[in-house]
Amino acid sequence: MMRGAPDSQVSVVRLVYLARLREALGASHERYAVDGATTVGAIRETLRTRGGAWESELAPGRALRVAVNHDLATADTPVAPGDEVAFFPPVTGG
Amino acid sequence: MMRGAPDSQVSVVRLVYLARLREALGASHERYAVDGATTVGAIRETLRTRGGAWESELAPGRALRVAVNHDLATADTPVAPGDEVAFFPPVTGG
Amino acid sequence: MSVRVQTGPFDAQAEADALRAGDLEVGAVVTFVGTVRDLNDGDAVATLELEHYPGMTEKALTTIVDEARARFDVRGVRVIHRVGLLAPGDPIVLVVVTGRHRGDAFDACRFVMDYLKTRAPFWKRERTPEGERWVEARAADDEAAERWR
Amino acid sequence: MSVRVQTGPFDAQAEADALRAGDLEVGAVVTFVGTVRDLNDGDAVATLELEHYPGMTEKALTTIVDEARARFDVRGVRVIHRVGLLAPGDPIVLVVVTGRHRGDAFDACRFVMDYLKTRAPFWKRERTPEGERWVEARAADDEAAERWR
Repeated sequence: MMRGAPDSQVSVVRLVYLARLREALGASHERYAVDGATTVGAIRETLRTRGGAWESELAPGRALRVAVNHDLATADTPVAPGDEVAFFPPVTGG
Repeated sequence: MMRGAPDSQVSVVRLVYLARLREALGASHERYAVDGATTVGAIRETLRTRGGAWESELAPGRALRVAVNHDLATADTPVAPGDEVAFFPPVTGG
Repeated sequence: MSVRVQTGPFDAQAEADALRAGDLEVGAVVTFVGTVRDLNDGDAVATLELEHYPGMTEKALTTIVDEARARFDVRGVRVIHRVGLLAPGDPIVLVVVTGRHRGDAFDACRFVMDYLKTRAPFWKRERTPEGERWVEARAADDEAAERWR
Repeated sequence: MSVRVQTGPFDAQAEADALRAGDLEVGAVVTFVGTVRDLNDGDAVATLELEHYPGMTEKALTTIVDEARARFDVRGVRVIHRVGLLAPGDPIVLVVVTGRHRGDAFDACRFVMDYLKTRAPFWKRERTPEGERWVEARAADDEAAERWR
């Protein structure tokens, strides 16, 4: 990852983890380097390779919701530098 | 009709007319003699023979609701002496 | 007392609060308030007079509430219907249903209104610029009630 | 302002009154209040903490309200959702819909709740005698939302 690199303003996205996922991963957010445009699914796959809780929590079978720039997204949704991508469990409000 | 006859307590029913029907018939209620058990439909037919507004308002094609002792009824519903039979237009509350 | 007919206004919030008071199984409170519109069939409505059939009215409403309680998994049902003279904007009818989950609470509330609209002995008389007239029953109300058969 | 997220309680009656104020075309006001039950999945619930995703929450609720207004013939829609610490009996969420007729008002209110339950970023964390736990999503909520597709 290129945290703090001179081009970080344009080549990173902000990842957000919420609720149970935040606790399981031990992180609420991070800056995440992307090589130009990518997708929600590609980011999820890369995060899984971190192993441990990342691998189990982001496994394909796990019910997970993703929002890109505050809109619900799918694995195919494109992600560009500067975007905010949030991962969270199925919602339980109301 | 046997209004006020000695046996009127057991051989009459109370007829009630409501809303638009009360206005059209010019009557809100009456005591009505019955010869033992009868039905809603039989009473309606007899009332129609009075002619005028009775004939038109109670005609078979007119939408009309009937309640016997405060329960919605049909033409086949039995009516016995002492019952209260109400005729009224389709309801429009709520 | 789950049904009431009255001339005065009702306090929807107080009725809903009373219905769910102390019942911690309640997860859903659905409230319906019907109000007098200022327009009906294209004519301005100045006032509305609601007539009913005393004696039958409360019995009919109780029957509808009992039927709703038998059909749906609900905790409480309350119905208040006003009679007498009303003006546009005035509340006419209140139905409150409490339940454990929202599905049955919504269904029961709607069921009560659909049945009330076709089975409870109330009649509206409108005063418009063209004079007074009895409100005609709407076919849509019959169809709404039929859906529950 | 048709959607709001807040920690404090709401006044359902005041919100419903404000929504229909001055709108004499309104004939139906449907109000839904969701409350904290004292039991979930068989365990006593002492307190409930509601977390949300600030920034997304109001956008998600606004999207749901806009969708309801596009789908149904309604006059006004208002949604208030609480966050933070709540106890059994406390109101969590309010949805008020005003409309000319009850059918669309009921549908829109139910639609907003069904979509909110599956698309608005809120999560409940319960404290029970067995400890704290995140509430699991219910399959019934997914099914309810699917019915509107």
